[in-house]
Amino acid sequence: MGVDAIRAAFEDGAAFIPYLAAGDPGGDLSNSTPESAMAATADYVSALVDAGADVVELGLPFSEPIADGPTIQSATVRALQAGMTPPRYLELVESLDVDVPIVAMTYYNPIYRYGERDGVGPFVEAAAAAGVDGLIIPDLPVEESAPLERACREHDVALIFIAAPTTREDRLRAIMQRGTGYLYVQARLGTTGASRSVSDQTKHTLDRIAAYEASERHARLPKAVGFGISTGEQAATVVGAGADGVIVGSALVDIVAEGEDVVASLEELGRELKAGARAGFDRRTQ
Amino acid sequence: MGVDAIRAAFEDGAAFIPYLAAGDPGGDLSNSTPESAMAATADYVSALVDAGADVVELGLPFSEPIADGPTIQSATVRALQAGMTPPRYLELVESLDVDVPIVAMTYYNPIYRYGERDGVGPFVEAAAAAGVDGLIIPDLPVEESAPLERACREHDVALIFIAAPTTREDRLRAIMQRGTGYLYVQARLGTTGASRSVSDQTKHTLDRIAAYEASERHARLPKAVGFGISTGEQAATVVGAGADGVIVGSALVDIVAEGEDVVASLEELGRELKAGARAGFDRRTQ
Amino acid sequence: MSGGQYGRFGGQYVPEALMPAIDELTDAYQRYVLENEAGFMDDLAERLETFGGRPTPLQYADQLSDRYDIDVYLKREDLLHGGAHKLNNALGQVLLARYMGKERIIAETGAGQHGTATTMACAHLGMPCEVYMGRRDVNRQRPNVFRMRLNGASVTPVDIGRGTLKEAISETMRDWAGSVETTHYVIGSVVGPHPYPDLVREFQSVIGSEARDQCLEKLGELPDAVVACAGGGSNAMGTYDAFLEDESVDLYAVEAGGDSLEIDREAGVAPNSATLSTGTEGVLHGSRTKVLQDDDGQIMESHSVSSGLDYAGVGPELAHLAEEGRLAATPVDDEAALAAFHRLSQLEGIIPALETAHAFGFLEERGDDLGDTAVITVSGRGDKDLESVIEESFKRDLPEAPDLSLFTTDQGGR
Amino acid sequence: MSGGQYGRFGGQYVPEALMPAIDELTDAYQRYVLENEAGFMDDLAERLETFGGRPTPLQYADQLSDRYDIDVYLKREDLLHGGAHKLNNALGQVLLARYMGKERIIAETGAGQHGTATTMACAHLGMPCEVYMGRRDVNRQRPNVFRMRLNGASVTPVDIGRGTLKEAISETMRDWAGSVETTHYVIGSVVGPHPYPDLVREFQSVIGSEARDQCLEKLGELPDAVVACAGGGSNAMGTYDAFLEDESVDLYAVEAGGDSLEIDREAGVAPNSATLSTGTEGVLHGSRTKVLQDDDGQIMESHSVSSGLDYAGVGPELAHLAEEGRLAATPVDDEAALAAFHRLSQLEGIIPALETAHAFGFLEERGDDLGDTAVITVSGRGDKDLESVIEESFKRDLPEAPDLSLFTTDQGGR
Ligand SMILES: Cc1ncc(COP(=O)(O)O)c(C=O)c1O
Ligand SMILES: Cc1ncc(COP(=O)(O)O)c(C=O)c1O
Repeated sequence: MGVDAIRAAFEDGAAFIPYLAAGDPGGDLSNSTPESAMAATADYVSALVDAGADVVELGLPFSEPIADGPTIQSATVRALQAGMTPPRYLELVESLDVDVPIVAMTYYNPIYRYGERDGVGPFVEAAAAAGVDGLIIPDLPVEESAPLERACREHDVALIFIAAPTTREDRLRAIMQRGTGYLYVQARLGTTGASRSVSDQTKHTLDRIAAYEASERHARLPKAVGFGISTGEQAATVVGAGADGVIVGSALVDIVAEGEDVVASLEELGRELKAGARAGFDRRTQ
Repeated sequence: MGVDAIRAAFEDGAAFIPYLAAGDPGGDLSNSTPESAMAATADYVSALVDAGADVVELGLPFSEPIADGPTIQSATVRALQAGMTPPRYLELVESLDVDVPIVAMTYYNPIYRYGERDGVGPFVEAAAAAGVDGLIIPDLPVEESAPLERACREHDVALIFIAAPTTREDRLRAIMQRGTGYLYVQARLGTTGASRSVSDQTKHTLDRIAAYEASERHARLPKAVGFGISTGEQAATVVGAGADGVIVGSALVDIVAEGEDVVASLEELGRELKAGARAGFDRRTQ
Repeated sequence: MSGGQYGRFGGQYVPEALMPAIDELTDAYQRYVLENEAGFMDDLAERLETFGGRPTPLQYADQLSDRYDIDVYLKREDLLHGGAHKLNNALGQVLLARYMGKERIIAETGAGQHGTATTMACAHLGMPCEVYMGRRDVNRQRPNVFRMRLNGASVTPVDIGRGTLKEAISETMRDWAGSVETTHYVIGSVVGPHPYPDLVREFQSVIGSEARDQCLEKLGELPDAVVACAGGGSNAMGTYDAFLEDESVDLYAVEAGGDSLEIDREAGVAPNSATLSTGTEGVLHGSRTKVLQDDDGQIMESHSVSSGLDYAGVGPELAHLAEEGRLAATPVDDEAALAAFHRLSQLEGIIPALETAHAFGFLEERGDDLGDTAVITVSGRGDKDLESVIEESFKRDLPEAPDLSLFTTDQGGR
Repeated sequence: MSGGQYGRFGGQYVPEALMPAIDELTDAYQRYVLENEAGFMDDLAERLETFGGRPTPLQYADQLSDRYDIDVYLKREDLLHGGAHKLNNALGQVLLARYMGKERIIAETGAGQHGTATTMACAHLGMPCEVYMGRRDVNRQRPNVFRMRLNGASVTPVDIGRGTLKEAISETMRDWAGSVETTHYVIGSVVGPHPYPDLVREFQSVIGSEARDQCLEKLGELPDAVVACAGGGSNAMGTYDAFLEDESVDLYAVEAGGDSLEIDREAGVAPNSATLSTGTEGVLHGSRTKVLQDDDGQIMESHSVSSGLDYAGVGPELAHLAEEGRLAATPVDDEAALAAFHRLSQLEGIIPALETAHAFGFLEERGDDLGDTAVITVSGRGDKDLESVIEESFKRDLPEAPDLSLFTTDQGGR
C-alpha cells in the first residue's frame, strides 16, 4: 500500500473517492458508544467499496473544521460527541477489511499534538502502521508543509494538497511538485458541501492544470475533484471535463446523518457516482 | 383691610396663622368640581377662624412648588386637578365670609402671568380687589422683588418676605426693611412640612432678628414662625422663644387630605394651636 | 435687580434660604472661574484633558458633506468621557465645589447624561453624590441609571408629575433647600438662577472655542453656520459662545419638536419641548426665560422622544439671543430625529444621542441653504438610547431603521 | 517556511483557497502600512485623530495611586470612538481594504467591541459589512449587537459549539473561503495567519508609542511596569510594542483566570481563558501558538466572564515573548475582575470594560511590587457590560457592588 497504491487506484481513469467522518454515529446519538460508532463507519466503508470506491477518505474529526460546511461540521460534532479520538481513529483504520487505499483527512493540530512529543512524526508513523495511505490537511498550505512532507516520505504516506480556484500559477507549480498521491482539485470556492451545479470554475481549473502539466516534465498527478459533487450526473460532468476522479463527501454524510437504511443508501448512491464517473470518462475518451 | 389689618392681627402677641391650599378637595377627587372644592376651602377657613386664626394664608397652587415638601405638593396637585386657577382663587377669596386678613401664598410665575399683560400689576390689583391683604412668594428674594413691591404699595397689599436660618445680617436688613405685614421666619432649612421638634435654629434666628431690631430705629415687624409646626406645644415653644405668631400648614393640610370630619378636626387642632401660642406668649411675658 | 440679566431674561428667583449659597457661588465663580484663583481653571483644564479627553476633534464628515453638498464638520463631544458634552460642566462644578469646601453634591438629570457626568466627576474627585431623576426617565434611560449607581452615587427616582427633567430639577431644589450649607447643587444646563447660566456656559464654552480654533486652523476661515441641539441649552451656548461676535456666522438652535408644535394651553399639554419656538415668557426654576406654560402660568408637561431635550424651560441667555435674532431656533420632530439617528449611524459610523440626532434632522431639512461650511456639535453618543430608539423606530415602522427582530427577542438563555 | 515567525510561533495554517488573499494582504501590508505608499498611513493617522479621537490621554489616577502607593497612569483607550482600542485596528484594516480595492468586509467578534469598531469604520468608509458573533456572545453583549445593526451591518449569530469567539472566528473563515476574491476579513486581534499578527500589532502600536511619549513628557522617564489585559492580545501587543526594547520596563499580560485555573483535559473544558498561563503549543486559526486544548489536540471551550477575553488561543508573538520571559502572564479570575470593575467605577469614575477590569484586578493583587510607576491600558469602557456585571455581581453577592435592586425590576411601563 502507500503512495503507489493510491496512484494505482486511478488506473481506470474515473476514480470514485467517497468521504466519511470516522466515528460519526449518524442522527441518533443516544445509544451510540465509541465502539458502535466505529463499527458503523467500518460497515459504511465496506458498502462504499462494494459500490465501487477506488479510494476512501476518512475524516478524523477536529473541533475547528474551518474548511468544512454545515454538513461535515455536524458530522464532526457527532463523531466527537460519540467519543472519536486520534487513537480510536487509527484503531478503526486498522480494523477495516477493504483493499482500497485509505486517506486520512483532518486538520493540522490533531496530528501535530498526537503522541508523546509535539510534531507530526508520531502521527504519520502510527498512521502508516495502521494502514493510512495518504493525508489531506486542508489548513496546511505548502508554506507550512515541510515537516509533514518529510514524515510522509519516510513512512510512504501520500501528502495530498488542494488546488483552489484562486490558486495562481506559481502556487500551482509548488503544489504539483510537492504533492503526492493525487491532487485534490477544489471545484469551487467556499467550504465543503453538496451543491446543485458544478461550476465553470472546475473546468477552468482543470484546464489550467493540464496546461501546466503539458509544460513540465515531471510525473503526472491524478486530479480528483471535490467540493459540491453529489450526483452521478455531476460526477460525469467533472470527469468529462478532465478529472481523473471525483470526491464526494457531504452527500454521503447526509445519508449517515439521516440514519435510515444507511448501508443500502450509501451503496446505491455510490454506484450512481461510480457509474457517473465512468460515463464521464467514456464521454471524454470517445 | 390691607397692610394695617395684618399688623392689627398680631395685637395679642400670639397670632395663629393657618395655611391651606385653596381648592384642595382633599383625599377623594372623584366627586369634586371646582365649585365644591372652593366651597370646601371656604368652610375650612371659617372653621379655622372660629378656632381663633388671626390671619389665614391661602395657597394658590403652582405646578412647580419648589419650596414645598410632600404634603403641600400633594395638596397642590389635588387642587390643580380639581380645577383651581388664579381667577377662581380670587373668586374664592372674594366669597370668604371671615373678618381676618387673607394672605395669598404662591410662586412668582402665576402672578407674573396673570391677566392680559405680563408683569405683577394685574394680579396685585385683582387680588386687592378680591380681598387679599398680603402676599408671600417663596421664590422671590429681595433681589427680584422691586416690581412686586411697587404694585403692593400701590394697592395696599403686604409683601411678606421669608427669613431663613441661612440668612445673614446684610440680607436680613434688606428683608426687614422691605417687607411689610409680617416677617415669615423659617424655622429650619428644607421645605415645608410637619416635623416632630422645633429646632434650636428657630430660637437663634429670632434672637438675631431681635438684636437687629434693637440696633435699628424703623418700625418693628411682627415675626411669625413657620415650617414644621404641628402641635400646640410646638406653638408654645416658638412663641415662648420670641415669635409673635406661628404659621401652621402641613398639619392642617394633612387633615384635609385625610378627608374625615375635616371641619371638626381643623377646629380642634386650630384651637390647640391658638392655645399653645397664647401659652407661649404668657410664658415669655410672665 | 439681581445680576445675571440677559435683556429681559435671567435673574434669581429662588427661596431666600438658597440665596446665601447662590451668593457664595457667585463669588466663587468670579474668583475661581473668571480670575483663575488658586489655579482653578488650570486644574480644570488639566483634568478635562486627561480625565475627560479634551480637546475633542473637529471631524470632516465625508458622507454628509456629499449628501448635502456643503462641507459638514462635526464637533465630537460624543468622544468626551461619559459620552456627552455634559462632563465639561459637571467636572467644572464638582471641582469648584471642592475648592469651595462643599462636602456633598446633588444633581438632577433627564437623559442621565448630566447625572452620569456628575457621578463620574464625583468619583474622580472623591465626593459623595445624589442624583434625582424622574421615574419616567429612569425607565427610558436605564443604562445611565446603572452607570450612576456603579459610580457609587445614589439615584433617587422622582415620582411626581410626569417624571421627567422638570420634576427632577424641582426635587433637587427641595433637597438643596434643606442641605444648602454643605451641599453644592450641580445644575446640568444653562438654566436656573444666576450665576448658573453664566457658570455653565463658561464651562461649556470650551466646545465652541476649540471648534473655532480648529476651523481657523483647518479651513483658514470661520464656518457659515453653527448648529447645536438645545434642551436647557448648555450644548448650544457652549458651542455658540466663541462665535457670538462673529457676525458672519449663523447660529442655529435645534429644539425638540416632539409629536407636534400645536400646544394645547387649555389642557396644559405641550406635545413638544421647543421652548424657544413655542414658549412664552415666564419664571421657572430660578430664572425668567421662555417657558412652556398654560394661560394660568402653570408649567406644562413637555414631550420629546429624547429625555435630554424634554424640558419646559430653556436657558435665559438663549431666550435673549433668540429674541435679538442672533440665533435661529428651529424645531425638529421626533420622527425626523429618529430618522437622523439612523442616518448618522449608517452614513458616518457615529451613533448619536437622540438629543444630538435632532441637530442632524435639521441638517437634513436645511442642509442646502446653510452656506458653504457648517459645524455641528455631536453633543453625545447614543449608547444610552439604543433600546428607546429600537422601540420607537419599530412603533413608527421607520424606513431608515434596520431590522432588529432577530435580536430583540431573547434567543435561549445566557 | 512562511513569514511571520516569532520564535517557534506564528505561521500561516490556512486553506489553500485563502493563501492568494493572504499573499495579497502581505504585499499590501508591506507597501501601504510599512512603506506608507499612497500616503496610507497619513490618511489613517488623520482619520484616527478626527474620527477616532486620538491621541488618547495618559491620565494620572489619583485614587488608585493613593491606594497602591505607586504612581498609576491610565492609558485611556476607552475614550476612543466606539469605546475600545479595537478601532485602531478596525479602521486601519478597513481603510487598507479600501486601498486594496476590496468591496466587502467580514469580521468576527466576541465582546462585540471589535465588531462595533469594524461596523463603525465600515459606515465611515462606506463599506458593506457582515459580522459573525457566537450566539452566547450575542446574548451577553446585546448593546453591541444593536450598535452593529444600527451602523447598517449584518450580524450573523453562530450557533455552533458554545457560541463564543472561537466559533465566530471559524465561521468567518468559512465565509472568507467562499468570498475571498472580493472580501477582506478584518481579524480583531493579533491572531490568525501571518501577516495578521504583524498587521494588527502595527495598527495597535499607536497605544504604546503614544503612552511612551506621554510618559517621557510627563514623567521625564519610562515607567517601571506596563500592564494590559490580553485576550487575543491586540491591546497587550499594541501597548507593549513601543516598550519592547526598554529593558527596564516590566511587561504584564493579564489573562482571564475565569472560574479556576484547573483544566480538565479529559473533559475538554477549560474554566478559564488564560492561554499563556495554562495553554500548550498548538495550531489554531491559522497560526502556531499557545492554545487551550485537550490531549487529543481538540480545542477546548474556554471560559471568562468577559466575552472579549473568552478565547482558547492567543497571539503568537505574545506566546513567544512570554516564553522568552520578556513579559509575565498572570491570570485574574472572574470574581477579582468584577470587584476591580466596581473599584475603578467608584474610585476613578471610569466604568471599564470587563476585559479591562482584569488588568485592575492584577493591580489590586500586585500593585505594591510593581516599582514606582505603572502604566495600565484602559482598553475599553464598560457600557456594553452593564447588564452582565449587574447579574454576575448579584449572583456572587459581591461586596464591592452597589445595590441595584431598586432599578433592575421594571417599575411601571414606559
Ligand atoms: C447628548 C445631549 N445633548 C444635549 C442635551 C441637552 O441639554 P443641553 O441643551 O443643556 O445641552 C442633553 C441632555 O441631557 C444630552 O444628553
Ligand atoms: C475592551 C477590550 N479589551 C480587551 C479585549 C481583548 O482583546 P485583545 O486581547 O485582542 O486586546 C477586548 C476584546 O473584545 C476588548 O473589547
